[in-house]
Amino acid sequence: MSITQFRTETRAWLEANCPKSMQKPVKKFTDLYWGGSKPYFDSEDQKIWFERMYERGWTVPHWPKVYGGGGLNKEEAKVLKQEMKALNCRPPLYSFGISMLGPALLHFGSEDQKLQYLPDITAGKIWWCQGYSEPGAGSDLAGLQTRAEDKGDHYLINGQKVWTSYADKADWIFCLVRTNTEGRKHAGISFLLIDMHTPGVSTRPIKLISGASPFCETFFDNVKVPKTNIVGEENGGWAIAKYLLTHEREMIAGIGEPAEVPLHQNAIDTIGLSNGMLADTILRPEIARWSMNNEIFKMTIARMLDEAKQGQSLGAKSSFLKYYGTELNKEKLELKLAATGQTGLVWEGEAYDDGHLPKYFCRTKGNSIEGGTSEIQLNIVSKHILRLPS
Amino acid sequence: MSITQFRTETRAWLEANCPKSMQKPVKKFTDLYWGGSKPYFDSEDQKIWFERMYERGWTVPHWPKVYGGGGLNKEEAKVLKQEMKALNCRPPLYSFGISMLGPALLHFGSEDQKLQYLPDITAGKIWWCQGYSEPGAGSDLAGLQTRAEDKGDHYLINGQKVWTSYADKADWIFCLVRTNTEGRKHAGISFLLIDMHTPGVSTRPIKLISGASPFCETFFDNVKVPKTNIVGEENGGWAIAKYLLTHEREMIAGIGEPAEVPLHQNAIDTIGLSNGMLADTILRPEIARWSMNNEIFKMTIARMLDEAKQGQSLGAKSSFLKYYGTELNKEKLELKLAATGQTGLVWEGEAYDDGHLPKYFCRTKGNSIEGGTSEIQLNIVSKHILRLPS
Amino acid sequence: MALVLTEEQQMLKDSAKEYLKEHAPVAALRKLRDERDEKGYNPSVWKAMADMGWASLTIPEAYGGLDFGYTGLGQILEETGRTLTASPLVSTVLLSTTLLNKAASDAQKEALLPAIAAGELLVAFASEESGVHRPLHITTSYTKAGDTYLLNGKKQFVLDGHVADKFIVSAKNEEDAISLFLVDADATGVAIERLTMMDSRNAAHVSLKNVHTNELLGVAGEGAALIETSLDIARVGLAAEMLGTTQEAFERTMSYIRERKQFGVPIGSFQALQHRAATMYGEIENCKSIVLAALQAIDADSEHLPRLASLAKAKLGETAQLVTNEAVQFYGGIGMTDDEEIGFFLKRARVAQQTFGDYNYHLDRYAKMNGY
Amino acid sequence: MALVLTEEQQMLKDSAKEYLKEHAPVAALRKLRDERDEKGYNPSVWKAMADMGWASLTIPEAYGGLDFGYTGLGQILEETGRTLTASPLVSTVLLSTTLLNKAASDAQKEALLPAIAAGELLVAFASEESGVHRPLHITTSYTKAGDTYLLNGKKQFVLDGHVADKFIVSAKNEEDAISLFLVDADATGVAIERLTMMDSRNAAHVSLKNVHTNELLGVAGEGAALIETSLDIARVGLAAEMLGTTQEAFERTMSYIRERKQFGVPIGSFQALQHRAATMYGEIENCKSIVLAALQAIDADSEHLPRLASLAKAKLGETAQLVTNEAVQFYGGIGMTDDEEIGFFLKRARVAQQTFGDYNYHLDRYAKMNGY
Repeated sequence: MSITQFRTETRAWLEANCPKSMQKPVKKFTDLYWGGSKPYFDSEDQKIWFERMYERGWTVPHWPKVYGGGGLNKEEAKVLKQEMKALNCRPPLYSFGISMLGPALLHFGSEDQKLQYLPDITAGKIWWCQGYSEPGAGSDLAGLQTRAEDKGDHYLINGQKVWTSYADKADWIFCLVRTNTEGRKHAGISFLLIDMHTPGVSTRPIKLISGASPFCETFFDNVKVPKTNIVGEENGGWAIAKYLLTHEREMIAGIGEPAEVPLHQNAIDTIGLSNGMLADTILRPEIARWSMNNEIFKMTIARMLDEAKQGQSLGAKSSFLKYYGTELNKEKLELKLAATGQTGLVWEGEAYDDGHLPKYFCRTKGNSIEGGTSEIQLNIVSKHILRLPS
Repeated sequence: MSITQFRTETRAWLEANCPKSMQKPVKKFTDLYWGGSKPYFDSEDQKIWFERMYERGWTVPHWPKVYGGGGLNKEEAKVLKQEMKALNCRPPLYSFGISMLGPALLHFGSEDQKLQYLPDITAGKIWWCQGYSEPGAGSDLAGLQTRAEDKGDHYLINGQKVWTSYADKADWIFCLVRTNTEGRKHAGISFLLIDMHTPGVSTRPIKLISGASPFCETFFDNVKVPKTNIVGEENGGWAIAKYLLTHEREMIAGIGEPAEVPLHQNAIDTIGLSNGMLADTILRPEIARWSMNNEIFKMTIARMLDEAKQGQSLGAKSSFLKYYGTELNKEKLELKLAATGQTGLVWEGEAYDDGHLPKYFCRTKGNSIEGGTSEIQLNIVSKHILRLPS
Repeated sequence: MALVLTEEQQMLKDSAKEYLKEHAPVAALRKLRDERDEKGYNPSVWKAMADMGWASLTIPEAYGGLDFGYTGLGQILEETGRTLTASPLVSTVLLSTTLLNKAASDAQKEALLPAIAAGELLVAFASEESGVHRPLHITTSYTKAGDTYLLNGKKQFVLDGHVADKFIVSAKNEEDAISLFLVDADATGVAIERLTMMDSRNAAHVSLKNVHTNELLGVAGEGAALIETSLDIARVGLAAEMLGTTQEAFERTMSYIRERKQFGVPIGSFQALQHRAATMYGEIENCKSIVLAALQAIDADSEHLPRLASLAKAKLGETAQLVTNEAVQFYGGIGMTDDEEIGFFLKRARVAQQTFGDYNYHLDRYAKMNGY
Repeated sequence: MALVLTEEQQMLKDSAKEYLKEHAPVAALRKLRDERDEKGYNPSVWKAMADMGWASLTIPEAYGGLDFGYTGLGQILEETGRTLTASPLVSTVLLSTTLLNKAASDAQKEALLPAIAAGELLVAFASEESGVHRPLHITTSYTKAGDTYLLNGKKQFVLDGHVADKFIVSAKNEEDAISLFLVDADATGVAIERLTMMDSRNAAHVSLKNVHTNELLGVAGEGAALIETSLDIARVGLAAEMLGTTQEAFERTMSYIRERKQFGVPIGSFQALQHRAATMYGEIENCKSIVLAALQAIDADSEHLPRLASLAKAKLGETAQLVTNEAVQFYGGIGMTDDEEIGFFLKRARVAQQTFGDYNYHLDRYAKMNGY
């Protein structure tokens, strides 16, 4: 099938099959279907939309069919994405299994592991969470302390993770654990999959300044894990972690609501025009400055991806993308607050969209911390791209 | 005499004695009288003004009369300064002897040294220059290499200084030299006075990006200096250097032409108003932002000096003043260029004030380098005020 | 005047610091928030504050006050800024008492000021009509009906609106002349909607529907100048509070980075953080200067007050934003949690920035005052 | 279109880099400056550049050109930006040739384009009338006098004004309609005043007093749109040159701080400098993106060109200023000396920033284009 034909058919199918209520911007947690062993559908439409897409393998369209994916090539996957965006279709299934673990398994997993885990991810049967950070470690990821002791046929896990997304809802966790306490700290880390239902695993939600609790602390108290649950080599987990961090950075850099209202339109709506110019002459250049930087940054993402296609690896450039994208996002919310005045600071109440704006504002402050702080990204750029001495 | 009476009499005397041509802003080097063994007066008025002020001891009004000063107390000296500013009177004599060496001698010199050097400074007989920096040392002042070898009754000096102001015109230099090569590098430094006419001293002017050459390289090739020319203790020069650096920082923070046209007036003159607001709506908030910071910073200088009077030593705060004052000055010139467009970039020609603006712009770039870079000042603040660990 | 505190002012400040640390720390605000406290402030703490004279500082002795001046009040505000203490200090003392001092008749003063001084009466200023600060752009109207006035309109973001006993309401007549009126909170036609703000402080919308009052405040039609002057004083006072908030956030952050280790060393030893910290230090020094200069200008009845007020409110808005943002970033993940108190400073800063005009508002005003 | 160069474009760029490094390095500009060179550029280098086809890149094959496109010309400009090469590339090739391509009659093209391609004719665009970029705010006038036109006015800051053989002059009639005219530099009534600019490049004031010409360029009265489009192309080309200048200044600075030691370690190891360097790196990456996107938009005849041109000129103006300022600061004292070349980059950046509109001009234009 030609790509033009694919586009036409895809558009027709989406128009016929995506329920109207699934063609609205995602605003809150339950607007997405997250899957898991105790699946929760917010509406019948959400269920229908998931099932129809899953049937075609389009929960993860670019994975091979044998793993439950859609088997689309890059070009087709891009077209599907474009057409979904054009209709404002919500993703039918959202999970860290798709965005994080899947890519790692495809790259580093054994064939057995791929067949065991990937189809359940595409089917949304398992809710995965990520266990990297530890209390007191912060940016020093390689300093992690969670121990995995070799007990012959299994590991015995003891330790604590923090910033595990929705660990209180998750079925499984993919984790970095220390399998060797000697030598260089990077060299003793393994990448391990742990069933959250195993005895000894417990979680506690962390309340954020936004008021939401998307993260947990997760505790491991003598948790037994089969040795086959390791991905890659024992003590070879750092390479996987780095691969996923790069991957995550790129994702975070792309932050931003789909088909979003441009910032200047937002400001025009709130403040109004005067002689064809934003009535607030002081805010106007600030809005324009941000918009210019934002528009150019999107070109940089496109250019770097184009270069990557030509074989120049993205590598440490992803650190710049993560840094700049998150700083832009924080700045955008500052400008939104500036444009709305006190109205944008009301924390509750239906008339105030349940405080979506100030809560999201608070949430964005974490953008430059999670997935490696801005400072860490700048360190990486100066060391690996600019080759400045340490 | 009451302070009010002093003010009245001073004003009357200044009005009667300061030639009209000496009541104009200082724009170029020769607008000031620098003194020295080969004195140069740019005009008869300049000479008259110097002589009349010297006669009263008002070339350095706050020094004791025994050293050729005016013997004014702090309050009187302040009143004189205010009245001179009100009439736009130029300083009758300008020299590093007054601003730098004098304070050091008053604080650290022996009585003999004070009597030997200070009267010549007030009389403008000796042109002094400063020899601190060395090539390759930059911000690492304590790493200086110029050697003063102990030869019994004299030192033998070998080495090189850089950024010596007008060394090609100077009669004497006050210098930091190394009298001890062992132990902590700060502990082997002495403060030495050297006659520039001694055999073995030579200079070479350095041309700056502004086109001017206010600085030189100065070379010492087996220069003999009497041991009595040391100020303070042998190996005790670091304390004097630090004292003078703090002093210098405070001076540099106060940079800015006296009775200057406010920046916004400048912009109004160039760009014009529209509906009572600066016609360039983008530049307007930038001008206002700078002006606000400038106005507030002047209050900070005043407050810190008021606190200092109450016994809280200025200390490391002078680093902040130096940093902020020089950054403000650089920013001001950037804004001036922005307001004048290409006209402000013409480098020569009478119609363009001989390129005063772009040349001064270039010159300001050195403000945050000389007298300790901005980075060094920030280091000092974080270490000595914020007590951040190293 | 020297830019330093007098001994008395310094003593007042020290005693306030001690009291607030003990009786109204950040934890107290958290408690009010988590318990969804009906009043949103602690009346017994407020009574104690009044007993210490904090509500009387700017009230003349004739009306039971201390007549101590705004520089003194500024020190109290600065300390409440450090502890994020929720109290009627800004609404009743800083803003409404100033309006009453300037405009009230002797009888009105007699009736209100002693009660305020005693901490027994809360008065809120109902002025704004949108989320963006435009104090003189109002549509609330008054008409004379016999001996009384009839008020209609909707006021927004009234500080302490839902706990106030009385309101000072700004309204205009058909000729667009603005007057001020005193209105009882329980008067017929007054409806109050409490708001939950990001900083957990009190604010409310107050609507007036055919509300009768016979209490004009000051001369009819001359409200605009009165509002501007009183707001300038309030801007300076709020800037003083923000100075406390900013300093406290900064000092906590410095303590944190001196101790907190990453890669085996304190993160405060990283030069990039040090330079950002040193830059913040400098801006805070500038904040101290302008706040003190502006407070002194109030007490000296200086003609420069409007300019200094805009400088103070703008600079503090800018610096509070910088410092609280950097504080969360320096704390890292822990700074994003509600358990850690630093986030409360970020939230308070944002609301205080918008109250009485933000950076851009005052930058614009400053430029206009300087003729460009 | 992918945001990458084609193989041919990359080859052109590489060869330009090699030639310029050898034959027109920064030292060549210094020499022209110090010798107060009469022409202000090196004619033999220019001839060689033309021989390599650089003057022909945007000229159609029918008129002796290569028709290679602006993305290619941008690569040349970028390389001349690195070496700060003074040449008629911007005035004659980037700006005037564009105007001629768009507006000239076949006869005019026949007469001028092959000569330009051969490096034998310099044409300058006399447009601005003040130091601040306002291309359509002109007072230079034309009136028709029989078969010819009579021009009067004063043009300022004409690039290569004192070495040009011909001028393209913008002028308006009594109805304020703008037209373009070709004028010989030696025509009666033309007076040229050479200027010494901060960057040591060529600019001149050109006054026209009753100058006769019968060479109208394009359709009478339709000059405004023509000027805007051609200027947009010139803005992008100049942005490409500034990209070279900015990159070169940055790379030199990075080399310097990798080597230069203070306190016994390379200053490039100080984290505060590292973070500032990393921030600059990012902005330069953004510069690369917008310059390439805008160059491709010229070649694709895109309707988005005006917006992209403003984005490019603004972003490069901003980044060139940031990077050249930081370069001097990172170099320290040595950066302040005329012996060191880094100051030349600062000076060129400031002039290039103002040429064809600075950051603020294009920010304003960008906002207007987006309807606010």
